[in-house]
Amino acid sequence: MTLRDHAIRYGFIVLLFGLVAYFAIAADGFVSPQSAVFIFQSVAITGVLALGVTATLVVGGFDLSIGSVATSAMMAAAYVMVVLEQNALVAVVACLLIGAIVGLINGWLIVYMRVPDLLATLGMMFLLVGLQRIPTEGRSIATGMTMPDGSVANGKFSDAFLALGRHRFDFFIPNLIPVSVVVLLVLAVLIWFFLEYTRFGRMMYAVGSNERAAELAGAPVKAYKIWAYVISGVFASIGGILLAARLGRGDIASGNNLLLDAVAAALIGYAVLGAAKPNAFGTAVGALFVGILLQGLTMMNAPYYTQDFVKGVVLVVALVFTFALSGRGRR
Amino acid sequence: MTLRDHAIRYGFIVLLFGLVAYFAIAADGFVSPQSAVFIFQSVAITGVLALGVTATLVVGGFDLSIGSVATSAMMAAAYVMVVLEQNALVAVVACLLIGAIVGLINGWLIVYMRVPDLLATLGMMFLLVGLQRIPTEGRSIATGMTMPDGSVANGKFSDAFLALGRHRFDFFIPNLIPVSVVVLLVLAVLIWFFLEYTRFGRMMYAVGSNERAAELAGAPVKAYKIWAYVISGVFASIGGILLAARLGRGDIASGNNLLLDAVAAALIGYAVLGAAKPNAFGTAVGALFVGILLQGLTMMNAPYYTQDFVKGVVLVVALVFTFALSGRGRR
Amino acid sequence: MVGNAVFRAEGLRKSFGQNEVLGGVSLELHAGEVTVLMGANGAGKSTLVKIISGVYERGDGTMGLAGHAFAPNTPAEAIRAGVVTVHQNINDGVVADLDVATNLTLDRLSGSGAPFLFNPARVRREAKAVADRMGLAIDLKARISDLSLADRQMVAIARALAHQPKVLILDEPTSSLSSAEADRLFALIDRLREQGVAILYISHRMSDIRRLADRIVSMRDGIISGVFDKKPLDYEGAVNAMLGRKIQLDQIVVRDSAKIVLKIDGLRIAQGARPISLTLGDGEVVAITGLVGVGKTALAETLFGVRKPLSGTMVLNGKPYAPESAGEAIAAGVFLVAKDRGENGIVAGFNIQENISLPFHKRMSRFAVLRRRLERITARRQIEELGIVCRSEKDEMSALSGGNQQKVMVARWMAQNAGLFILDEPFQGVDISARRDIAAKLRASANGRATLLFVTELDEALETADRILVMSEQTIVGEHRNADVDLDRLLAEVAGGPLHSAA
Amino acid sequence: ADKPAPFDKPGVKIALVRYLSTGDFFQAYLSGVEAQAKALGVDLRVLDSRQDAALQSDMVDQAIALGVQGIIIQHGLTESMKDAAQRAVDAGIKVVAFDVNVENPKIPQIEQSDRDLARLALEQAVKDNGESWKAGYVYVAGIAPLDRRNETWVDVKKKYAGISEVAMFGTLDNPIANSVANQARSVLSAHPDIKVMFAPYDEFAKGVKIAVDEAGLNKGIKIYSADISTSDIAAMREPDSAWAATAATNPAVVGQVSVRALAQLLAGEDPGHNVVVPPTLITQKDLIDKDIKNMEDLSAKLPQFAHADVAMPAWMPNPNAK
Ligand SMILES: Nc1ncnc2c1ncn2[C@@H]1O[C@H](COP(=O)(O)OP(=O)(O)OP(=O)(O)O)[C@@H](O)[C@H]1O
Ligand SMILES: Nc1ncnc2c1ncn2[C@@H]1O[C@H](COP(=O)(O)OP(=O)(O)OP(=O)(O)O)[C@@H](O)[C@H]1O
Ligand SMILES: [Mg+2]
Ligand SMILES: [Mg+2]
Repeated sequence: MTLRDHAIRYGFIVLLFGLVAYFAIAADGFVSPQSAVFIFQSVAITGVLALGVTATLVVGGFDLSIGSVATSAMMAAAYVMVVLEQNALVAVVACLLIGAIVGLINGWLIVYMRVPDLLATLGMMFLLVGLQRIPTEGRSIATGMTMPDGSVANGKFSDAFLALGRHRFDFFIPNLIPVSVVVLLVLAVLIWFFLEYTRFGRMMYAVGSNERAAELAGAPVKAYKIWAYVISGVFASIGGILLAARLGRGDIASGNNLLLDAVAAALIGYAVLGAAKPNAFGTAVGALFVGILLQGLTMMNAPYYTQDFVKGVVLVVALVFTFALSGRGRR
Repeated sequence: MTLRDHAIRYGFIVLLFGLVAYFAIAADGFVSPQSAVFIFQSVAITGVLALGVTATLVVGGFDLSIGSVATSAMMAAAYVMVVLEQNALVAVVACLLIGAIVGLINGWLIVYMRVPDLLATLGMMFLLVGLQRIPTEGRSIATGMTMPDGSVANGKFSDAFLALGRHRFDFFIPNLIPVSVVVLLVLAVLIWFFLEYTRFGRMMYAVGSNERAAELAGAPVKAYKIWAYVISGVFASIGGILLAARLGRGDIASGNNLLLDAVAAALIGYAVLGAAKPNAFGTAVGALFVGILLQGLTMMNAPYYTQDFVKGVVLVVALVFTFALSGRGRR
Repeated sequence: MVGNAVFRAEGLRKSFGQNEVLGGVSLELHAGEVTVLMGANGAGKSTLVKIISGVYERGDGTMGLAGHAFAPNTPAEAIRAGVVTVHQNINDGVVADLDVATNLTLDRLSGSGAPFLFNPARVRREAKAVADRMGLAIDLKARISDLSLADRQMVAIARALAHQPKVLILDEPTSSLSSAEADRLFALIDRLREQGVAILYISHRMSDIRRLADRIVSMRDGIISGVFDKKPLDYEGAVNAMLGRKIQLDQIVVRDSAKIVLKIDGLRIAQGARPISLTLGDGEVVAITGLVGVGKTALAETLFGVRKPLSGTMVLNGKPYAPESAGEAIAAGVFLVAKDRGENGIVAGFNIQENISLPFHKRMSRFAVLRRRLERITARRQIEELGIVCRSEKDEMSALSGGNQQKVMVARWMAQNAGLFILDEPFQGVDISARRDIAAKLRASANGRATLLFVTELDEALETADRILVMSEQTIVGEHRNADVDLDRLLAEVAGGPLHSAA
Repeated sequence: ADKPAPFDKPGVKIALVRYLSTGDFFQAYLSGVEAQAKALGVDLRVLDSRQDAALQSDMVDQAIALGVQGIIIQHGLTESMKDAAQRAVDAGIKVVAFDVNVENPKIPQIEQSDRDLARLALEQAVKDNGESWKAGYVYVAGIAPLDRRNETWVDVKKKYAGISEVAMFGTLDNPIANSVANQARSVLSAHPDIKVMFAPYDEFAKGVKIAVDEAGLNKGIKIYSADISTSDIAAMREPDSAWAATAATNPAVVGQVSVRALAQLLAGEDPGHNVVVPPTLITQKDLIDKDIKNMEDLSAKLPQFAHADVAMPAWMPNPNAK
């Protein structure tokens, strides 16, 4: 490998470590187990969404509906527990079902109805943003809320459900690692293994690169594509569950930035290890990268708008570095 | 042409007229010249943005930065007039320059640095959202505002500039047609003519369909792609000018909703006249369609979330109709 | 022979819209036999193949495999039933973003019996076995997108042959292979034939057909127009049946040229290659032949300005010529029909007319506004001129047969007069009569320009050119006037280079 | 020098943990916090969760880890902040909360009383227009301060049978004023008989005003709202402006009060459980008569707006004192 190859492969990782080193020196309290956990926790929900959208990127698609799936799942969880007064299990199952169904519908629209992916999932996004607010007429869902018909909803978030957002596992230090971080790590490993080391994952890459060739080689291309959207939907709904568990209510104003942040993480993933294609490991690193950046800037008292600015600049610079050097796409 | 062909070609237009007919009956005051003009006015800004993004779609790209370019232009216009106390012309020129420069940078990143389009423009979006807030440290810009250094900005929006948002031309009825509608119509006709009838437009479609073939046919492919992003940036900045003129201040906003609505309009355009590809006429109709839908629903007192829902449902249904019937991609 | 038909089709029909492409085709394939399917461009061969392999739905008719009804709904079903196909379009056969090993085992990844886990080491092992059978020497870790067309073709073929198919269908498998690679393929086909596989082989190359055919089926306009299975096979009869007329074999009259159009001096196109010097004359048709990968495309692209020479000068019509881009080359009157039409030529979103006018927008517009009437007239003229089979100039390119798509590419560049006309593998997938037609057109219109042809098939050079140059190791190693050619010397020059350079 | 411990020595660290930050209100609030912190000589850290409620509760833990002595929680959700606030209290940190009820007796609640804001604006509307009119109402459910302002609107409608709400609309699509203007235009063409627009959030009011101007109805309609900013003042002062009155607290003052309440806690004093910053009614007439052009003028000419004598013990430095 030449120097350039090394730069492409490890440039991003070096940048990441450089960032950590810089913040470690410049920002008090940046280096500590708690701070590390905090970074993971701050990106857990977007990270889970980003991993899901990676699956659709792999088959050459895109899913703009993930943010709204997550918020719909959050509202559904709250509705099931607070209004319908059901337990945590029912709430979780309801959320996962929503994710799977939305994914199926997205996949069906794209595969069988041949609606372009951006379009189908954009429509789905608008639809869900509206739909999730209809049962409560736009109100947030919390114990004791007044329903549109004037009755009062008396159910509450079950403790088991809230534990998903609040329980912390001991890990050397007591009460260190929150459930959401464990969920993120497990899902990241799962989807990474699935995409890289199972034949289904490989086939999904084949579908994404050349659908027709994959089909002629005997792959059930349609099924693969639909599966990708189902994965994306289910992951988004898991993100929604975590969100609901952390908030303890169905809040209509939360989750606005999930889509863009998740997409950013997945796209940054292209640059990791010079992959230049969607990949789960990259996505996870991408999410982490954004988390570290924002945490470091916060600790340095940078105002919110400079955080956006720096995020944009670093993203652009990192990617120019990777793509310009790698020369993918040039012949 | 078979019945099916007709359905594909005119289905969307029929849907549009059906919608108009329905609202004409169901909503008081929907049918009037003023109401028609108003619908145009309400979609003027997103429409202009959508026309710009259509240019990038034609060359096979995408521009996620348009929303933030528009709000940056709005902030810049306000800054130039209120803080720097310049006149309307300077403000307009500054905005157009910003649009052109952002477009150039986007194009350069995508063409020469080979950063994937979604990624480059997403980074640019974050960057601009932050950047536009730095000069005023996150404050909106209005006459009399206190600057970060404690001084008071005493410039004001010039009347000429405000006229861009407020002046109305006579058209049969006095004071009927606002400047923004004229701008929308002129730009729509311009870009439509450019894409459909000039050799540059035709070559842009060729670049979008097979870049290599276009290159071997002698086209300066890189220049075409960069131009597309410049068009998109400049159109977005025109949208920002109209926005500033309408609001009369520089408002802190991310422009995310502008982005989504513009993209929706451009994508709906695929379905118009069965084009199944980006096209300026379709984009304009798509923007109008969303405007009519929202105007009608608001007049019928539908809350905002049902509007999102209906927008999503209609979008999905219309597109399923077009794409499923057209059989593109099936053999 | 009727008794042991492994595959049988009865009355197959297929229409695209109003256009009936197959009008009741009946076909039998026998175990241990190579059936060659011949037919002019657009006769419906590929369509038939796609029905058999489950890509298209059939309009009417029945099929049977080994005595059972056979009606695959998807390619996967056909493969599972034992009908394996290599399709005409090479890029439909390989996945460009994946490596060679994965491509060689792609079908196993989606098979039902395949292990759940993807073990790169095992996949590479399996891929090596597949490659070895075929005698394929490609780096298994290379990405397909870094391979030449020929190597991609070989990967797709190797994968298909690795199955133990009952029926193997090869749709123009040699269209971008060199003769050495083709020979390897033929040896394998022989082996499969011995193992009792029924093979359907489609080609426009008579040399392939002579080498392989046990039986020839001719097709014309969507129906079977002749079946030839009596030894010795009646090749001429088969060709006549497919064309519906006799083909005339005019011997070409070699011309010499007095006026120099292009003069190349000391041009080096690759590191370590010897410089190239040559001249091309007005009215002359020159063919450059050589093995795959010897630098023919590189030279063509250098002349056309999309690739920079390492050194050397060119003079075009007395003026120094050093194009920086294709645009400059075109402006100077140098046109190139690039090879691999799917990747380098066809704009899929455009119809025939728009594809033809593509390089000449500037000349076909007034104040930047395209003159559509002129476009249409030009397209109609070219369709007429080259005998492109289509409904109208508004047809989508995807609705044309492969050979007709190729003709559109040639028609595009013949729409205007060139000073130097370069054609890189222009006969790829073009049927025998169309090939003669195109060659004749090229020769007939040759005055006023220099014509330079890059072909791997020696026959094509012999049929078309006044002069034949041989290329090896990125340089010109021999020159022959196309009258009483010393074939032995020529072949020796062709083989002079390495037998097969990587990629 | 005569400040009580711990403010007699430099080095007191406090944190502001924010939920919302984008917009003039929040920027002005922050500047108030900063000004008061500076006057007190304390070290302020700003943790900004950018409307991510989960992140905000983590940020409280982060502030604890940073070793601050006091925390101001600015906005957020009760459900996500309650536990976090309790953890801070358990860690011996003094906490005050602004505009989010953390349901904790140890934590003073700073409020700008949304109900009072709405009440002041609506009382003015009744005074100007009588007890019987058709109203358009701008509201988006699910946003806590708007929900509280809505309660007052519901009460007022009950109290005055003559007030009828013919249209309710609203959206938070940004730029909000632009989107609301589009909706308001539609509403005005469907209900040309509307006399009063109640838009209890200045972005809403701004949008309604644009629509009213565009429809040329500015002489027949009056807009009542809540909140104020420099550009709102300009909009209200325009000739024939439909924007009649707004009720507002000065966000900078609220920010100052938040810090002062926290400082009192740290000094061992009790600011009381509910620290309410009283709103001020600002009418178009006031602005024109007193020639008020921006927020500075407003502070100068309406002293109750410039400074609230809330949480103001004698030792407390006044950041407004020049
Ligand atoms: N998707 C399609 N839609 C419409 N017409 C089609 C389509 N595919 C093929 N055709 C038409 O069917 C006819 C037969 O095409 P086919 O590809 O089977 O020819 P072929 O015999 O394989 O020719 P070649 O030797 O050039 O490959 C052609 O006239 C072509 O125009
Ligand atoms: N994408 C590529 N990456 C690396 N090497 C390449 C690539 N394309 C071509 N080459 C190398 O460049 C040399 C010239 O290739 P070129 O395609 O010009 O050969 P050719 O003689 O034109 O072959 P053909 O007969 O297929 O047209 C070959 O040695 C080949 O290995
Ligand atoms: Mg064919
Ligand atoms: Mg080659």
